[in-house]
Amino acid sequence: MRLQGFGQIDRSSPVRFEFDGRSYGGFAGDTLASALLANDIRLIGRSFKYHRPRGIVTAGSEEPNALMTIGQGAAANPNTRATTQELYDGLVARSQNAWPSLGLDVMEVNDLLAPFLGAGFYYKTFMWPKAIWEKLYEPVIRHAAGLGALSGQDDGQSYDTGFLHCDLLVIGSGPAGLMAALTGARAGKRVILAEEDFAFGGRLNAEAEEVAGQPGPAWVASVIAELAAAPNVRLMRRTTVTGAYDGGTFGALEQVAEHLPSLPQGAPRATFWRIAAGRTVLAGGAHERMIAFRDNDRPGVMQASAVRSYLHRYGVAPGRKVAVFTNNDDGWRTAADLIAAGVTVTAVIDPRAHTQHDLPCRMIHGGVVTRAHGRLGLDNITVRKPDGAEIKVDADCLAVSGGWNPSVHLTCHMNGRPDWSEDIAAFVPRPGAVPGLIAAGAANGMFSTHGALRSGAQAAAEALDIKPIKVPQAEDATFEITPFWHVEGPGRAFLDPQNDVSVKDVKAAHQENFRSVEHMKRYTTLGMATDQGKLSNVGALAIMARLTGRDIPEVGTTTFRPPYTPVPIAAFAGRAARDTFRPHRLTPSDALSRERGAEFIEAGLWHRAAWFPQPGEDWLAACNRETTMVRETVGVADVTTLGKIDIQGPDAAVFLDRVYTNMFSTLKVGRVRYGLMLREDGFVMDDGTCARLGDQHYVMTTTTAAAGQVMVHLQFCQQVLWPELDVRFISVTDQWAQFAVAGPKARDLIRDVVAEDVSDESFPYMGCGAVTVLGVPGRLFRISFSGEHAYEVAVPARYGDALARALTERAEALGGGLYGMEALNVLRIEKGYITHAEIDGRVTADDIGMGRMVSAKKDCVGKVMSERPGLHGPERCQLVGLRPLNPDAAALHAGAHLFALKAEITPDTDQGWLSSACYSPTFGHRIAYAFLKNGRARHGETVRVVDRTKGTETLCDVTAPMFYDQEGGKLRG
Amino acid sequence: MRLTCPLCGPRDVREFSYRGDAVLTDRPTTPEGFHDYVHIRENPAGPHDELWHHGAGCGGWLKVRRDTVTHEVLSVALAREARS
Amino acid sequence: MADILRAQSPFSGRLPVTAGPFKAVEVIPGSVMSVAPYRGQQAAVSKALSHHGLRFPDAGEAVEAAHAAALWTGLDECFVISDAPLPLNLDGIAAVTDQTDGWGWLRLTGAGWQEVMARLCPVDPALMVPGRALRSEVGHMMAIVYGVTDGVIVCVMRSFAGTMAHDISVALTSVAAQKEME
Amino acid sequence: MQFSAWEIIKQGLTGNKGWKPHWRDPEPKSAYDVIIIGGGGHGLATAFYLAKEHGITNVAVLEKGYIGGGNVGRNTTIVRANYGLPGNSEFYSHSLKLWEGMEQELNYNTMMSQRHVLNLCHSDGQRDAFTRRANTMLIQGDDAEVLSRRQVRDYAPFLNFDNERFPIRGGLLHRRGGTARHDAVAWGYARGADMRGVDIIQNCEVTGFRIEQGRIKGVETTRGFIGAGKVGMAVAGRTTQVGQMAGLRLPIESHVLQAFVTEGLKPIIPGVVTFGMGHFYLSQSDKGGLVFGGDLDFYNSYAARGNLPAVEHVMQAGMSMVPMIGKARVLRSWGGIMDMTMDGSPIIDRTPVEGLFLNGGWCYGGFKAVPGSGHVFAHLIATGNHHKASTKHLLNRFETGHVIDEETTGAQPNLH
Repeated sequence: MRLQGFGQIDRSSPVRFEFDGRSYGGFAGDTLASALLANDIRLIGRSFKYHRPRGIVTAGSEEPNALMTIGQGAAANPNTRATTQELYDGLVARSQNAWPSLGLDVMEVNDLLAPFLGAGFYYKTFMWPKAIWEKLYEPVIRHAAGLGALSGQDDGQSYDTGFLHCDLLVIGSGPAGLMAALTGARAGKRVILAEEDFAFGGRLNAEAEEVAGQPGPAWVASVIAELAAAPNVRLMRRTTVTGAYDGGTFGALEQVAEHLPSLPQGAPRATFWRIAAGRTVLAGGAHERMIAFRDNDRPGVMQASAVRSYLHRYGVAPGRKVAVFTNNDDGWRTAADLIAAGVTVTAVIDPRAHTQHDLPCRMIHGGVVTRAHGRLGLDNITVRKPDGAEIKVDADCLAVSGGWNPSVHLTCHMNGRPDWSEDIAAFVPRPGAVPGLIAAGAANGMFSTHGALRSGAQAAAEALDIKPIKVPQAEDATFEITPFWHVEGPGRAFLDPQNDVSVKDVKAAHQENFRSVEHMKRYTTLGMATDQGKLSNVGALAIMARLTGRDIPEVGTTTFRPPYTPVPIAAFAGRAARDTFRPHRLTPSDALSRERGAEFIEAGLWHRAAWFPQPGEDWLAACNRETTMVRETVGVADVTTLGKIDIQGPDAAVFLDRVYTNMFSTLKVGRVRYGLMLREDGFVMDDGTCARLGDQHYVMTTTTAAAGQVMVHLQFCQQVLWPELDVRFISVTDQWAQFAVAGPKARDLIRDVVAEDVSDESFPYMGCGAVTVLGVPGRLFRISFSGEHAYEVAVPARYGDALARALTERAEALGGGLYGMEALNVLRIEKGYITHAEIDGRVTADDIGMGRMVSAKKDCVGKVMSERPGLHGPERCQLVGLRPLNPDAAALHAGAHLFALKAEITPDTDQGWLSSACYSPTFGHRIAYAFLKNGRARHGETVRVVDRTKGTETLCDVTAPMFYDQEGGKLRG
Repeated sequence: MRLTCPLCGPRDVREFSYRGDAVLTDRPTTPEGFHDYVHIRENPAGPHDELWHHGAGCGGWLKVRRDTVTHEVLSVALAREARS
Repeated sequence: MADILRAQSPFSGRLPVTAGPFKAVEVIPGSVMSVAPYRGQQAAVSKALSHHGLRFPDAGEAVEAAHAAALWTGLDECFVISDAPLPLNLDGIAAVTDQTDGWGWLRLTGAGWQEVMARLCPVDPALMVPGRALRSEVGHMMAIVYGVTDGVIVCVMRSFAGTMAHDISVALTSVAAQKEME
Repeated sequence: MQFSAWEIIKQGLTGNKGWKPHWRDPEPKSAYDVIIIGGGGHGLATAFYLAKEHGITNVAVLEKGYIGGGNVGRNTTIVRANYGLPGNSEFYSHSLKLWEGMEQELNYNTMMSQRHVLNLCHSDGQRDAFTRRANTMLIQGDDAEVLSRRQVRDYAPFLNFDNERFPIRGGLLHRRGGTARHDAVAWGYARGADMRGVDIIQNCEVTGFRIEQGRIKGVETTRGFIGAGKVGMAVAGRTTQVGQMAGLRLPIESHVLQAFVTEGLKPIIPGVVTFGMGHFYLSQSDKGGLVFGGDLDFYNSYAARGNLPAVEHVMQAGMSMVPMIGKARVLRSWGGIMDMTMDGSPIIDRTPVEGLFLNGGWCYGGFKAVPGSGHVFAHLIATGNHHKASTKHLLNRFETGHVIDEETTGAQPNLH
């Protein structure tokens, strides 16, 4: 029911919204919850397990019941708290977990079966028959469980992430937070004030309090105005600080568009911030807790403080006849405020025998509420008076206050455990639990307004080592509470309403020896609902304490984990989603390749052209054509992606001798040598060529995949292992566009683009040098990864696209053209070159037949460990070639396993596997590389290639791992 | 977590990559020590000397002393300078 | 040799992008040389660079002269950028490598550009001021960032230019849209 | 007490007054035949199989906190046997077979759900590696299917097939893989062991070993000395510290691995999907929460919590491969302490101390190993010989070079 003269809603801006298909009215400044209550809607959802009817309990982010799906279609947003969802015109909300309707939910039958569905019942049944679990029991359970539903579609919406830096982060903008922010701001510090609500002010918006002689909201406005004018302050409303991490880092979710009917073009739905804060003041307030009694989950039973929030902030009375059940002064305040607003208070029930309070309504001191009545909404309550007599009291809303729990959650994120405070019967943050963070105000157990103002100013002053500012006048009453947790009696008294955990369940956990807090939590699921136990944990601890005869702090508390309130997966991810997950590295020939219709493959972050199909060609036809083209004429391939590291310095040669297995100090200037690198554990890390451009100048080539790893490794060797060596290196991968030109006509093509003489005398196989490429200074390397006469020609990357086109054009004129990674792979398999398919990180130099490349004359990284017995010997698999006995055999694929001819197929008889395989157009049959046990000694043997994934077996001859031009004449010719 | 790079100043941990125990700076000079060097780790629950690489920053290898229980960073130095 | 190879800049066809007050445009330096002094040669390198009004920068520093600048780019390393190639005369005292084609450079300007950078880079934009050069990541890319009077210059390796242009465009559009909402 | 539907009905009709503790809380005796240090999944399973398979019931499980409080209670509950290398492949195969009979063996519903595990691949090289692995699995009699892109699309249409960055090119489907209710595994083994006479002693921390002439005599604890002829360590996460007390120097680093669960949602993810390139894996619990995780935080840690870069990486990978989960809200994140070995595979072996046995180094593969690990470790402790399903997880393999390196990254624990 809406009340005139109350609230901060904008009555001049009415809005329409829909709930479960019906249209209602509200105002700008409403939450969905306040608007529903204003329309007298109390039943808003069903519980998780028993499907009990539920209503709104809170006015904040700790809400356990009022979870709804907002919006429709792909953008539907399940499990949204109505208590924090701002109302906007056209908002569409649907209740969850009820079928066919909220009022009539067939799954409510579970509630009748409750005696059989207590804590942990599912561990004790559904075990027979065995096969039925996946088919019947589990699908039924899964269907019944869950809250809202994802749309199942990509909503296409984007989220931002960002970084912020400040001297002081203030979390919460109630009286403590505002004073903390003001303290920092006036001292000229960089301050961030983060408020989860859409309005600054915290409880000052929800109480009839005055500060400095003004109404609370007016004082808030004046402080916010001052802060907004300060250039060193960032005000962030709709921003929840979700997690505390190491080094003063906090995660924070800023809602950008959740309160808008649609997402403005280009704007994110929300921004997830990582805040690096010098110091932090936690002023996140406190959560009011409930008292457990029979059927205390009926719609209409609410936090007493929430009732005041709806009254003062939204001008809504959640009921027409309100009763109050309280063990502390806070409930009395609710009663007084309601009476002042003209709302009928039917009774205040306080288990304490005496209080100072005297209100013009029925007051039952020493009484308790024993039961709530009314299935779909509260009708009345049963009250037991001190004399034991039970009476019924009319109430369509029961405001409950069991005391307050300071919002300690963030202080637990770094494993801190809170301390128990007897004064307020609650946990308070342990100082220092999060380094650099000080709790203030209600978050630190300071419940009076003046106390909060004071402690906020003090906390900021202490944090920043400055003087506190003057604190304005405000209410400063002492908080009084007598702990009271649970009204004993029959029936179910709920502790965790969302997960349907009652006092009975905690007792069952105790009975079955789940007495450790963690066991109790896991067995009953208490505190594991979407509010992470904000409402339920302390009450359950109190009950376990009584059952085990211990104090609450002895029983302990469960750990609160980030995030403080749930955060969408998409928000954490930000823009690094879908195909912008990681950067795309493009080669100099990317545009040309796309023009030529290339298919691409991933290599590290690079996109490399895989093949260039001509009309009518599939990948294999294209690959065969490109391979044959290189073998017969000339092909051009972009090899820019290979890592290129420029190495200079007086000790460059010594350095390379230590990182490669073989010698580089003996390499002549103008020559290139193949090199092998080991990890320190003796296995092969990478291979590639290294060219000596000058006495103290080399250019190392790495594989595309290992470029980053090798660079970091070199830096490690130089800075950590041998800082005495005077050598410098830098990546020049992106500086040079580099193309392989391979095939019998390669020299013809190179002659056409390179100014210098490229005869065998000037540019022999494995020669290199500076050249002029079509008028541009470039580099030429006579190296081959195909077995053909070949070059790699490099120019500064700005000319890469042009050179790619120039080379392609000339190659085509010679009958050749572009070739991609597929053909490149076939060419190298035919010729016997390896890639990371072979040197996969588990392979030794000996395995690939390069044992002799580990120089005996010197030490190098990995040399000692490569001599371990497990890295040698006939038990190891060694690289061999495989040639099918039947040249038409189609079933020869990488990943197949090897067996001896007559052997049974078992893990024990497994002899190895295929690392690479392809159809060789040059030979007209498939060929493969394999790692075969003791393989070098088995050339000529016939083995079985078994591929169970395809159900094939192929007989192959074992050969040397080189099929093409074993003498190497083509390379040199 | 944040590390104060001696060259770049305080930076978010995302800029760094982690290698492991700083024993890796003491590469043995004889074969006998290599198994320990490559494999055996003290792995303390408490202060730990370790190597980080500022890959997205200056490229420096850092020797960091950090508590493995609290994640508190106790000191940071360039590995080549902290070496001997 | 009839052909003259046509040069293409890293961001060609990808920049500029604008939204609201923000603008990201490509900057094409005439020459970028990485200079890495050998052991104990930093002073000698500074001396050699002084002919161009430069010196080897301290960590995090950008030393600027009329037509050139020395940007600190990492451990023992700086980039000397200039309108045209400079005779550096560093033989024997520093490793010098041409990086002119290795990187793409963009300039981000517009009031509140710090908000754009805040969405891309973990370093405090307050440190991105003239005279400072820093290494960090922008998006998921290694970058060099340095402050100029009206904004900031961001530099990434050439092959990342497409992603960089995309990321800066998304970020400045987002911030502009949010300014619009205020 | 036998658990059954009938018992639930009987108890329900009589006020649920008759339920008994699932395990006792006995005082420790002065000596046992065997002491197992660590009341996690592995320790409890070891005790269970010692009693059940070997008739050794004079056994104590010593737990410094509450049982099941370590990694068995904080993992992402995935069960699979899709390993590629000898040593691991037969071990996990053995373990999966035990999973398949666990509920009946324990009379405890651990909700083992063989809802499939699908690994996605994004390159030819990855597909080849999957094929090799699938053949290993098939040859040892397990199930594996290598799927094409089209088959993956038919199987899991909710994945992002428009991703240009890491396009889905196929997958490895392991239908017998799935998930289980992690806590129940610890509790089920505890109850099973307890019923067979094993003493489960909580809040009893081992503070030292008593070793005489190279032979184990017992352990010092916070509740006094307890004698034993044989002691088995199953304290993954703290193996270094406990091992140190016996003079062991180990090839292990401790790292933090984070995991995440969302608010409850109606069923939408049928099985387990992994996106190896992004180190992301995803399933949905019976309660409806999406359960997922990714890679290590990468630094040594005993904090059992991590930092944002690892969190964001996981979410980014998820949003890359399954963007329809974007609006699911992360409810809770947590971390576990992983014993990361130098080759990424576990250690189940004797130690230089006679009578002291080591079970550790589980990296992040510990949960699926629970029954297998308990079974082979019990065999080793009881008989002194390695079970045939675990002959290669030797402590000295780093020295000899017989490492089992599934991830191919070498002696750098955080890369496994």
